[in-house]
Amino acid sequence: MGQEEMDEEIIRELAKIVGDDYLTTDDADLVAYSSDVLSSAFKKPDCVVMPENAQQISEILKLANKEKIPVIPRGGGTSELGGCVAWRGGIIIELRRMNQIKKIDADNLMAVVEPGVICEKLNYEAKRVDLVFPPTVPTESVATLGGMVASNSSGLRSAKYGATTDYVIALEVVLADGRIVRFGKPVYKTSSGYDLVHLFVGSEGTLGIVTEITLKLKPIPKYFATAYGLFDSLEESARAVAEIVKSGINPAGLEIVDLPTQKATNKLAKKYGGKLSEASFPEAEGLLLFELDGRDPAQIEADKIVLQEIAEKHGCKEIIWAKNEEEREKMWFARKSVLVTLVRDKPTILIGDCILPPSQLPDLIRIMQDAGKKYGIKVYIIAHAADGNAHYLIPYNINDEDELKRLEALEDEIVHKTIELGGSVSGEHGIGQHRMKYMKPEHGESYEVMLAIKQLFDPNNILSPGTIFGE
Amino acid sequence: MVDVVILSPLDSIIIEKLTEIVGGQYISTDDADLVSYSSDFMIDVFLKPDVVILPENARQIAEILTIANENNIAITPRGAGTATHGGSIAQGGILLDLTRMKKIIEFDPVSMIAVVEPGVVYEDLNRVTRKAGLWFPIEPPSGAVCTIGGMVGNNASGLMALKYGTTKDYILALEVVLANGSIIKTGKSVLKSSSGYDLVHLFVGSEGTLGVITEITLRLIPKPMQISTAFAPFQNLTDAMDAIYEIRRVLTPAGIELIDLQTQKAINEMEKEQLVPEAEALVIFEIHEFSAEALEAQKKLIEWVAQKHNCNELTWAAQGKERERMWRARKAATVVSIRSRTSTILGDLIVPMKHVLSIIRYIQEVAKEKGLLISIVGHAADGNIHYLIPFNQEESKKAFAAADEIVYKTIELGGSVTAEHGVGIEKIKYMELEHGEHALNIMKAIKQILDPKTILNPGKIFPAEKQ
Amino acid sequence: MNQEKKFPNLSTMRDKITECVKCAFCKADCVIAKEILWESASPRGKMLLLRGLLDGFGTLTEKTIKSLYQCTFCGECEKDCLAGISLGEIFLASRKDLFNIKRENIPFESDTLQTVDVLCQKIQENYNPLGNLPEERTIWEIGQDIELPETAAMVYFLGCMPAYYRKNARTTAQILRALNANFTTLGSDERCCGSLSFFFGDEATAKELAQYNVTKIQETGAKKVVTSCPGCLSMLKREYPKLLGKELDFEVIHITELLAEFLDNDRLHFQSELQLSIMYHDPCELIHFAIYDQPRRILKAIPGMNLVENPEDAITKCCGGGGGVMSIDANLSTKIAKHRLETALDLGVEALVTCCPACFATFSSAAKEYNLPIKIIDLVDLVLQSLQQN
Amino acid sequence: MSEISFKNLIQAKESLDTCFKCSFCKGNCPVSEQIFWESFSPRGKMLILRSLLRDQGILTEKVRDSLYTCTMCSNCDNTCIAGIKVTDVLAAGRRDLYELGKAPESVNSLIRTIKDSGNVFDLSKEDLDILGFNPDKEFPKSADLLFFKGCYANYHSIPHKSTMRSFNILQKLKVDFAILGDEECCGSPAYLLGDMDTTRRFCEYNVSKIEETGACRVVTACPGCYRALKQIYPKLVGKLNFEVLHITELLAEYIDAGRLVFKKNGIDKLHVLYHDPCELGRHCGIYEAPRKIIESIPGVHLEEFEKNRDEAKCCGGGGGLTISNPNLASQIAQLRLNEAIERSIQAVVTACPACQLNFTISKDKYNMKVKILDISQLVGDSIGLH
Repeated sequence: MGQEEMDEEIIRELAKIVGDDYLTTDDADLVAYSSDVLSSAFKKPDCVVMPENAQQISEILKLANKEKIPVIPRGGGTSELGGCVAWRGGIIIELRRMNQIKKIDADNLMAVVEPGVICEKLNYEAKRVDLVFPPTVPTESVATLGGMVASNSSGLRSAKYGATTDYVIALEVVLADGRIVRFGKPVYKTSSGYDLVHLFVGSEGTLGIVTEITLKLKPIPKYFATAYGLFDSLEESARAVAEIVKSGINPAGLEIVDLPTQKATNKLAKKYGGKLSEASFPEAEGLLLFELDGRDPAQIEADKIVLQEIAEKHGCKEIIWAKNEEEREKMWFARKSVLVTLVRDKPTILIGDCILPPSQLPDLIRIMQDAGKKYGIKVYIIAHAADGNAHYLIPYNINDEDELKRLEALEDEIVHKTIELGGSVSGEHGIGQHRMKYMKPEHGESYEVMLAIKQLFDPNNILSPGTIFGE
Repeated sequence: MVDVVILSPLDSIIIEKLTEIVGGQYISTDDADLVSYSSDFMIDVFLKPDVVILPENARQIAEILTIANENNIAITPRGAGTATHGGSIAQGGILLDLTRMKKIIEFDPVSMIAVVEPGVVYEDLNRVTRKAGLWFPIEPPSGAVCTIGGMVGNNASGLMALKYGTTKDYILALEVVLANGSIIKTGKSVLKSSSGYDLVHLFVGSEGTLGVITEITLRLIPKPMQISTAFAPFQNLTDAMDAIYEIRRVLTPAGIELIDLQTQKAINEMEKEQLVPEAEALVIFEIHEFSAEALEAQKKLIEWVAQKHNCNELTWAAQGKERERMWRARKAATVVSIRSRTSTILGDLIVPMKHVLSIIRYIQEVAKEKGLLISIVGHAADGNIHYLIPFNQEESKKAFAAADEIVYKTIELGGSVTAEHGVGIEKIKYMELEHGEHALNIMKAIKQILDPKTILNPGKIFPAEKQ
Repeated sequence: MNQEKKFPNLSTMRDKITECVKCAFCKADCVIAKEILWESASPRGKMLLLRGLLDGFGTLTEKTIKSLYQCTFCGECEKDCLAGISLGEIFLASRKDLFNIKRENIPFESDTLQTVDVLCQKIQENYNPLGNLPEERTIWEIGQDIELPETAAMVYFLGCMPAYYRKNARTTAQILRALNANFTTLGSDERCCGSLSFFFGDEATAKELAQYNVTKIQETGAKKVVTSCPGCLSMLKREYPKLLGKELDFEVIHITELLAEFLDNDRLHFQSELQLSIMYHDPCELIHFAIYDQPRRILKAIPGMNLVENPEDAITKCCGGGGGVMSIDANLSTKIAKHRLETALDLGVEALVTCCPACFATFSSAAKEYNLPIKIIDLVDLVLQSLQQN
Repeated sequence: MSEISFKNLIQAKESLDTCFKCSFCKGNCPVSEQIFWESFSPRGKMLILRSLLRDQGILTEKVRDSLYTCTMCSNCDNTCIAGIKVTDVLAAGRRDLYELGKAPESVNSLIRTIKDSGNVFDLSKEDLDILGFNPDKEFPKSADLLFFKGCYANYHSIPHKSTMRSFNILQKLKVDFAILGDEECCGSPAYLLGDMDTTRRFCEYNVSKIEETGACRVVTACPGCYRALKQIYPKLVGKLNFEVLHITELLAEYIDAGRLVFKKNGIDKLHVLYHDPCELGRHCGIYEAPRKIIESIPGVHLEEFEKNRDEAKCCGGGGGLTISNPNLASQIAQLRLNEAIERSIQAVVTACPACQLNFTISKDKYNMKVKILDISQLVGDSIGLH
């Protein structure tokens, strides 16, 4: 494993590969790379390198594999589960320098990008040819496509547009032994041999380092219709979601925010003021935030009527349509401010990402609410309702030993109950280090198959060790 | 032509053990059964297994596999056997016919999720889900007979892949029996997941070489009611493709099909009626919507774009007889080659969209140069072109040479040798060229992990190492 | 290759057989394949077995023989066949070859061929497959006070099941009398139309019976023959000309065609109301002659009758009894018939109506065997009941 | 505790612990867009300062370089979801480094210059006469309104011209105003670079000088001075008894009062992009006044940058970056100007001498076809002052 002090010889070797000013062992850099969004993770790497291309990464890995030094690829570093932390020291590979958009191919509705490209930058360029990369993550101004592929992120519009995995067509990957391999072809369908592309999507840098991604793009939606639906109960709103999705109008966004969260956001938004003060929810027992999008205004109008009918048929007391772009912004701003206001209140926050079939979303939310009551911890819940993916947001104080113990018990209970109902611990954020303990309970036998595949690709366990597999 | 793999032959003690597992009436070594499972769609190869078994559930399959693994006996899972290129036939060993496992285990219309056994026929599932306004939207041409298990094995797709994607986009979880007899569940019955490695997509499209799939959880979507189809005859291929590119950039029709002139002429001749307009390039558009207004809007846009590329006799057909006539013509486009000679090579290449024109031109050149009738019918909007080469016995060498040339050109253009039919036996020889040595070795290494003794469908996808 | 000698008929069709691309589309609507999951029972399986026999990579086993005799010749597979092969002809050719093979050349005891031989034997001797005596053919006339002239414009050709099971014959005759149609029958001279011999491959007997029946009909001078059995209709109308190598000089129609004619010429007036919700089952042989709407028009003309159409995507279309399957594997036929009855029950109708004695028999035994709460009614019975004053 | 005491950073301990490294601050940070090392991103800096405070992280040269490679543009403050004022924490860090003598040599030498010459350009009053920059003579020593010129206006030719244009505008509008003959640097550079004593010295000097003139309103054309007077001085000497205005606020006031009226002036179809100076917009919230002025000039069409108002990208010229990393400063400016070129817009208008200077240097360096205008030039041209 990574020795305490990486010896000079290796550092010189690495510097020869990437060039002196793209390697650092300076303590400041090691500190800057010692953590990701997870609050309790502070582990300094032995050094950080910033390669320019796959060839350099290949040489780095050949060296690391020989010397059994951990290597951790890292894009925007916004994973909140310790996914890109050097748990056992070693080399962090900063991929931000590989930020070329190699090609946006309008005819093929495809883009070829390097892993360090920022999501917002790709969409800025794609917009020029009327196309978009649909997965919308709140951190799009910082998140890199390499990171999104690594954790198969989805986000606010997954109801209609699915997750990153639906858009990855081909990958260039550097394996642990330094081989540079291409998986998949830049074509829309294939049944040719095993699908290794999707094996890498969501592998969080434990199977190899992605150095080029071929992505599918979609025509950019032009028209939007956004609304709040107020229901008397969460169950009713969840049932309405099921009917709406079944009606075929295919809404882009369908978010549920439970009442305690609405109240907290409104209260804290006022308290912290500034731009935040614009965030306000109408406060209903069952609140739905819908959004329809498309390219044909006539269709949007037609879908609005259908949506209104279904919602009212399922006990929706009132639908507040956003009259203009500004009101629409305000509605989404409130939704995006939930995390912001909670974090303002208490510095550290635990974010969960459990998922069940959509029909069982009310049960999942109740599991979370009951666990909160049982352990006396305030649990705020928001959900991508159409996917059955609920996030629990639990602000906590890192120095309160007792609260930390109760918090762990609470999270264990929620996750184990989700797994018992046949659900998964992560709909979109990934496993990283924080959720390793849930892998065996959730996957049972196929955990062994995953481990066997990991050992095949990375026999010396040098790629992001200490994540996904382990206690 | 075929890498025939003989693992240890079956002796009577093993047959007895197998009979104990499934019961006498679901196991047969009768030659009638060996012969009737000896071939599959379009391939002129006949391989007889040693024994055919109709298992009832995963437990029986696990026991069968344990015996097979201990005694080095090849085992080949099979659904309806409608895959092309010999994916589900085997020389010797055990053939598992899964059509007896045809229960729809669960259908949750609210979550739009269904759990089925592998033997469920595609249309039987849709007949049930249609009642709740939902469907599994792959629509493979063999949908009346093919099984969902087979579709998962080959990552099947169909006429509507442009809008709805392929089988792999709908599979949420799989129960699989591995070569060592252990039963594993990969994926969860949830609509998306970032939890560890995506093993589901590893098994989808593995053609029974990694495990026997015994339960499939799949996602359904609402079935659109507003459907209309159009014939758009174009004066030349370039106009047709330009129109297709332009339409693709702004909206996603359900399907766009292309039929070349030569095939259209043969259709009208075979059907003895003017079924198709006989233009240089006939494009069929199909759009699916939920509201009439949306349908109208899309129709106008397609008409406008088609007109821009000088196709001015675009005719729409609403649901019902007219629309059936149009799709009968599309089906006839494949049939016409099958009926013209004793055998036919059915190709399934796919190239990046912008090379569609060049690959079609290339196929036409190869046809001219070799004096063969090659019919071109395809999902042009995906870049997926089916080339059909009918041939008599004496033309077979020439036909297979033509197929090779077309495949090599496809790979040269950065395409893949099979978009939807799978590799089976006939396309093994192209795999190294398409994937490159490294990727192919990784696939073999994964096969080695899950099936160390290579008992699962040996000789498929990549040449099996001889024992 | 001794295969040509062993399977002469099949060998002449070798090209057609090798054209099968094994696409399995024929399995979509084959009632046999839906019931027996073994591939050998499906039309594709049969084609592979025959190719195996001709090319030598397959050997003749009892299961091969049984599979070739498990086919109702309903014709659905031909509609679905991608390669446009007429499978019926090929399966018939295989049965001819199997019938003619010297039994000593078959290295095992074949139960199927045993049953085939017994039945063909019976028909050759008693001119009916039901084991009755030829003279018993006119028992149906007892108590019917119908005088049948020597010659008439039309002959009512009964067929074995109507004649020996009597009810269908009596009802049909009563109807014809009520409509005072000028008709006669061949009486006890009538012999089996030869359908079963033909489908079992005993072409010689079928030809003899054809020759005999045609001469008998010509003796009556009738220019029109009506029959209440679609099996007989198909033999007389389609197979006799081929067997005898010449066109018949008389027209052959089914009872429902006749009744429809009367209805159209306003000579069929129903008196009494019959409150009944029914589903009409199309016999396969009538489908072959596209006789769809005549039976439906007649049923709709009966006051009070509520005809519910069966869903077009119903799982099965054939009753499972045709092509001799009822004799070879009765239990298979009733299992297939059960699906049709279940479709009718799903529609919520009280009765399933058909106008074919074979379908009628198959459905009746299926209803009994699986005690399904549905009545099986012969169309002619409804017609007769409604014609009479109640 | 470390043997080195970080007395300024300790006050920011709470913010350092709150930061949970969500990286939102990296999203719009002009430095992170060019330098990919995490240690140069605001998040990296926070982590470094946190480790300095907590477990005696080694104060390496990289810490110094990282801290001083920042324009203090406060984009990070605007995007921080935890509501942390990151720039305050970084300023505290700089103060500790400066006080411990660990600041970069270029910073120390600039501060020495400011201390000795009273301005950033090391020019004396006499030099002003030679350069012809010294208008002291024509203006009264006291009035209700005082125009605080600032170093750029006093000592640099390009901003000097724009400030003179502001003078002419006010004169044309018959506004009488005084100027400080012996004006010294407002102290903003010293504050940003970490020398609080010098900042305090200039603050006290300038406040007393202003109070001597009896002015109750002070206007300046430089957002740096504007922010120093408006936000920093009160923290040092308590509430000021004069109001502080930026020139754009004053001109907007005159437009509302109908005192400043624009007539047709031969400018036709001039499309301009308004660039919000960080210290005017994000720090002090002045967004609409400059826009109102531009929109009321006939023939001028105001266009908006993709990122504008509180999300506006920095020109790269602030926070001392032009001396600690001049190359980076002009690269950042180039990126901002690229948008104008892509959208083929002729001119970028700003209301800050530092931005104007930095854009001009970058435009020339990368010979970019776009005009850089100060708002007062635009106003002047359109009321006939040539």
